[in-house]
Amino acid sequence: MATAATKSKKTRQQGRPSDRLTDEQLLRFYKTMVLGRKVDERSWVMNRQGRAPFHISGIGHEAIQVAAAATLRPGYDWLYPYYRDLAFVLAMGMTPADHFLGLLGKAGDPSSSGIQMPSHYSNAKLRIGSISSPVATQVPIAAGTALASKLKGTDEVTVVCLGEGSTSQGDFHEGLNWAGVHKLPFICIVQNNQYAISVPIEKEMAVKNVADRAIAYGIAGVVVDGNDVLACYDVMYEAVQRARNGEGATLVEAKTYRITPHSSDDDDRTYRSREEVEKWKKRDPILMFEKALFGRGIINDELKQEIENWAVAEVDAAEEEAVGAPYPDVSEMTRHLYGPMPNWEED
Amino acid sequence: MATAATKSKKTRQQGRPSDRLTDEQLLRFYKTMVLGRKVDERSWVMNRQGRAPFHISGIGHEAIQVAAAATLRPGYDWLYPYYRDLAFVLAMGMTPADHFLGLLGKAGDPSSSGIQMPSHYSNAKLRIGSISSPVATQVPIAAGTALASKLKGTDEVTVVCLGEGSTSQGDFHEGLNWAGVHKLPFICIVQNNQYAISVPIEKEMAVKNVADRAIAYGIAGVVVDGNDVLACYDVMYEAVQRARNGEGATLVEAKTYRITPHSSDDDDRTYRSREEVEKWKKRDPILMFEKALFGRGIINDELKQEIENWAVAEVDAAEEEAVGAPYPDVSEMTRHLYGPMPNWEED
Amino acid sequence: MAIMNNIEALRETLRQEMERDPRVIIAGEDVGPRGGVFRATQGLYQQFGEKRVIDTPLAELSIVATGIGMALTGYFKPIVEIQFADFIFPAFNQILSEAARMRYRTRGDWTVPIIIRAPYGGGVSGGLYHSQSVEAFFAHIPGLYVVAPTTPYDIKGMLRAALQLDDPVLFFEHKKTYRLIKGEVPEEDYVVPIGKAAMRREGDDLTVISYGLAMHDSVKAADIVAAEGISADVIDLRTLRPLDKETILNSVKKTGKVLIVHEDNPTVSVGSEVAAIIGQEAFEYLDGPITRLTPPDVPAVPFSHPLQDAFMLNPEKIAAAMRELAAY
Amino acid sequence: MAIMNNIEALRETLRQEMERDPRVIIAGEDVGPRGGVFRATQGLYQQFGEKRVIDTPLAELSIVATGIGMALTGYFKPIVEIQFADFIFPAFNQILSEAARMRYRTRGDWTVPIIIRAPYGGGVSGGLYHSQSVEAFFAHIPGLYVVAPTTPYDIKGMLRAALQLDDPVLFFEHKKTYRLIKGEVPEEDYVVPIGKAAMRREGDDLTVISYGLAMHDSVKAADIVAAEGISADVIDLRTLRPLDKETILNSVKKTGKVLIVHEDNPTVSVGSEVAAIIGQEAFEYLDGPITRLTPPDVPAVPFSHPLQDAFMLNPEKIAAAMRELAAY
Ligand SMILES: Cc1ncc(C[n+]2csc(CCOP(=O)(O)OP(=O)(O)O)c2C)c(N)n1
Ligand SMILES: Cc1ncc(C[n+]2csc(CCOP(=O)(O)OP(=O)(O)O)c2C)c(N)n1
Ligand SMILES: [Mg+2]
Ligand SMILES: [Mg+2]
Repeated sequence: MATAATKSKKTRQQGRPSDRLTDEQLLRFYKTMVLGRKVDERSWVMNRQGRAPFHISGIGHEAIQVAAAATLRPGYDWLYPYYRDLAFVLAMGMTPADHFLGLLGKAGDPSSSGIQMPSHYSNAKLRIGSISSPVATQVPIAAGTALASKLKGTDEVTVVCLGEGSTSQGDFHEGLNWAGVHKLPFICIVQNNQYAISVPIEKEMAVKNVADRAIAYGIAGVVVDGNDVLACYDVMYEAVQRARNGEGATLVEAKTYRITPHSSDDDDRTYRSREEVEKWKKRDPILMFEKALFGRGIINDELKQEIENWAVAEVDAAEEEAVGAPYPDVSEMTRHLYGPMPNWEED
Repeated sequence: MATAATKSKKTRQQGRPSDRLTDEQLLRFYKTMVLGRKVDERSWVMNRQGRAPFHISGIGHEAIQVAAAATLRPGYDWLYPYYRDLAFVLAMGMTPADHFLGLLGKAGDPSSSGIQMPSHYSNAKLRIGSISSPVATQVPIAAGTALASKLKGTDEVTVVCLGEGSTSQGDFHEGLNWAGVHKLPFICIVQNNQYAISVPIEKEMAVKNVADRAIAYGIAGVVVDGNDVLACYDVMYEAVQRARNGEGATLVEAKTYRITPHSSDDDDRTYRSREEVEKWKKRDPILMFEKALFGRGIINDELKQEIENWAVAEVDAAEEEAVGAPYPDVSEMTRHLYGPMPNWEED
Repeated sequence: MAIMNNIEALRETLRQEMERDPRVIIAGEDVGPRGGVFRATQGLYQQFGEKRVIDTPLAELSIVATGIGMALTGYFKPIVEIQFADFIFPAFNQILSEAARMRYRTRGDWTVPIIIRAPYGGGVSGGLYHSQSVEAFFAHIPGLYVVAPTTPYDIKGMLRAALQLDDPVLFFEHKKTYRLIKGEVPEEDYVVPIGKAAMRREGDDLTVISYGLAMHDSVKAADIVAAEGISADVIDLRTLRPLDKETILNSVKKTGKVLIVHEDNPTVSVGSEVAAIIGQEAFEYLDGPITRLTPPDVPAVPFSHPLQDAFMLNPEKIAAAMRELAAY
Repeated sequence: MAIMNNIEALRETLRQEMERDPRVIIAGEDVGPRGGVFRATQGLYQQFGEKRVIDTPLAELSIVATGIGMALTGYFKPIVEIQFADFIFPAFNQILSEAARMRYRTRGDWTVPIIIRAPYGGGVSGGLYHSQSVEAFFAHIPGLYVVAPTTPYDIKGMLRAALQLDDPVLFFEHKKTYRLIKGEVPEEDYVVPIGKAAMRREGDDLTVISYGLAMHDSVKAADIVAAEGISADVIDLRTLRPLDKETILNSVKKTGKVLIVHEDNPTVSVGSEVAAIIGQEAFEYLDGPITRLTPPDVPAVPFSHPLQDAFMLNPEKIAAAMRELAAY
């Protein structure tokens, strides 16, 4: 028995999907992660300067997000992201300017034209579902979308993200139950950063792995190092294959850490030690991936600098665009409540 | 490994808690089951005669209910029953008249004086929580009660019941999660009768055993033949011990079958075969227990008849009492909305 | 033209619309082989199969949420059934925070064309949790349509209208009227516009504004007092959000007196809103207090028969209130 | 007598009541070491320990439900915190179907003495889901008390009053007032009775009825128009269920004109109910339309600053409405 397990693991490792990624693909991952990070860092700066009232950060979460995006077909598969998925939505086709326009509540914000808080991404053309603030509501909605894809006979896959704390909500349970009952082309990615704001995971649940919850729904459950982009890619690749082939749903738990406070309104020093944060900074997914890329000779100091410069230039331009963009007209407030009424004849 | 498992099973079987039950105790189990059955059957008759507008039945569910009750301390431990728990509440101290008074909406109904539908049992003195109709709401409420017992430092145990279909509700998930996080003295009994009204279990969930859901909460999960009263006793005995000793919560799945239609408003011929029902009638928990008692020489035909006569006499008297009892006064409708206001001084 | 009761009109309209539009699908508890606990979907599973008539897990939150998720794709127009309106509350957050807000928060980029059907109302020995009127909660929510048709004609016409909208519609059906109310239903297609009230009786002395079962009782009450020389407009609101202010105000301006009648408890209700509109916009035309008649302000209908009878409105109670107001 | 802002008054009252009564316990998201996202419970975990200040899983349904289960035992008086009122809806079914109904359905055999605290309201760049006014939903529900104190004095007095009740209390705190509104808070014990409104200004020309942040703006508006010779009663409802009909009707009977002002969207709101009560019970005293002033009937406050500013009420908007009504 032990032998079989080892063997299958070995086979998997030898033939890891990430082994088939080209250098260009790997570089693209890296660039997207760096871009996400720079957009995120700039948002913090704008907040601290009093130019943006609120920011919620994805720093530290980039590996699972960028890896997952790479296994999907943007505009074909459906993504229900959550508020930390900046790098995810960038990888799916949204832009830094899209983010900054939202950050500043500008009319051009494609997610909601400034109606919603920042980082509440949405884009129908890209099939990126609209994020609302109440957590976990997106899980059963995503199950419904996956069911529609299946009933329609397509091979679309639906991916939904949330934090580990949010798995305590009934919505999570109900959504995953549907995914199991209907064997849906559905992947639920739990970005387990070990805290729900200040509440540590031991106060949220009594299981070691969130992925163990998959058993309750008869679906596959996988734990992955959420800071290891290639491991994330492998796990997501298999989950997508499973979904695409009609073999059912997967709960992917990406173990990671929120390197920043919960949001710009939070002060995390009240509930966790600086040592803990510093320890995790050493496992920063970008640093880890950089090391691997250096090791494989895919980047060097020069290229790294070039990429940084490129990212900063992108961010500068996007910020400038957003800052210069107009606010929505106040008449917008009462628009888009209902669609136009059909021109019914009186009866 | 296999050896260890077998051994422990054997040990358990040799020293089964139910082995220590006296003949009188076993007879009491039997009598309560028969009484519950007779009250239930009479309720059907009263409904079919047009004397009771609604009845929802526990027929077939008596074994787990009576066994569970026997492991609890009435009036000390807390019970949150559900609408099929007629035999359970009888075993905890409610009476056939209590049931019939509710069935007819009479003022003397201790559960709600005719405010609620029948079988929505409640009795604060007996620590039987009030049943409402929306399913599964009682699960997290029961977790709260168990938490109170624990925080207070008592060794009270809280038991909550629901059907397997109701485990699809978010309330179930959230309640069990609390039970896990706080290692509560809490037992959730799922009476799995394989249908939620007409919906078969395959359309409700993709797991073979509801008890598998325990894994998602870090609590114990046990499957038991819900029609075998002694097996139910053993499982409940252990779960109560675990709870009482501070070792945490248990999810008990009692596999059974609803021999009747869902309620007096249902017609189960539209969704399941008569053969299936007949098959399960052969596994009627009362028949099965009777056989065991005959086998052990604890009852004979004479005693059986005596018990039946006793039960029928009880039911006759209770029905008569309920039929003769007054309806609530219409002034009751606007009472008991709020408690009395303290006599505050004006500020 | 066939004579049908409300449940037949509902079922036949569902069938016709499913035949017409393959995007229409039904989901809910027991809607499949069982055909729904009120038989609203009887025969549809057999006709359209399990991919279009879906028996769901017992979980209203996800019945609505998966409906939202299906609607978002544009592939389907889900009609989801909440078995009793009393059980819609687990889904409240999904309806309010997701369905009702999607268009507004995405500026129309995403829309949620879903119909949520729910049998409501008392008089059926349903007790506290199988009798509630729940419309007030939803009528408060921008982004929702809330309708409550209670004639077979309106049920067909408003269900067809709802299917033509691109926004979520709460479709409340008074369960006591399912078999009680009968009427003619044309074979041909027609819609009853959402947002338009109906004048069920016309008169000059006062206006009765109602909906649901109480509207049918109000019509009977109007017949009773007509014999005594009191003539009344009886308005069937039919749509509870948005309210048909024009019909309401025109009638009140004509009669100068208004009696608002509904089964829901009075505090912060649809009746409160109707009263507030009239108090603000028809103030100068009023010849008497804006009067409301409802059951007492208690949670819902008690089970016990004497209490249920005392709770429910009826033509006599309404006629008495009409007489009093007319005499003011 | 100390000067405190609203959040300080709240926190100090929580502390005092926990010191007085060991049955009082607190549960909610981030209420522990973090002291709550608005710092309402700051220091309480450190003082009372993790058995009395409980950080919960992120799940409002069960935060309320476990609170109900604890209250039922009689061992504890739970004060549970919903982090933002916008997130109370997952718990809606538990509040409505369980907490609010328990006494009624068991004829007082079981009761649920629980306080559910929830910060609500806009003006804080919270966007659609961190700014909502949600009181209308709860004010409709028999069996609940709904309060919305917005002065430090009232917060202490009404929290103490709520703890003396044996029924569920929804305790809504306008988050924009947490640090904005300051006032004197006596050290000694007192209660502000639940069910009693407060007269914040007195005058003869019209009555302004309000609550929450809008009440503070109404007082300012009354000051503005006073300089122009318009004098007004300004009523702070404070308790939204049950409404203090006596104070409302007495004032309206005196002034003959009424302006109802609140931040919640207007349709089927607390303002509708106030208008309906006046239209029925003070009809003969009215000299002008029952006027309502609220933000537009949209889901909640948009995030973008110009929109938020346009959405929110302010003294100028209210003063303009007062002038218009006074001139009627
Ligand atoms: C229903 C609901 N309750 C509370 C909140 C407030 N809130 C926002 S994020 C958050 C913590 C989420 O934790 P987790 O799910 O672990 O995700 P993370 O932020 O750690 O990525 C809380 C409590 C909310 N948004 N929605
Ligand atoms: C929230 C809610 N939704 C729907 C119903 C209607 N209903 C009553 S019992 C029932 C089926 C329950 O099935 P299960 O949980 O398996 O219990 P069983 O009746 O089989 O014992 C349904 C759908 C309800 N009572 N509550
Ligand atoms: Mg987290
Ligand atoms: Mg069942």
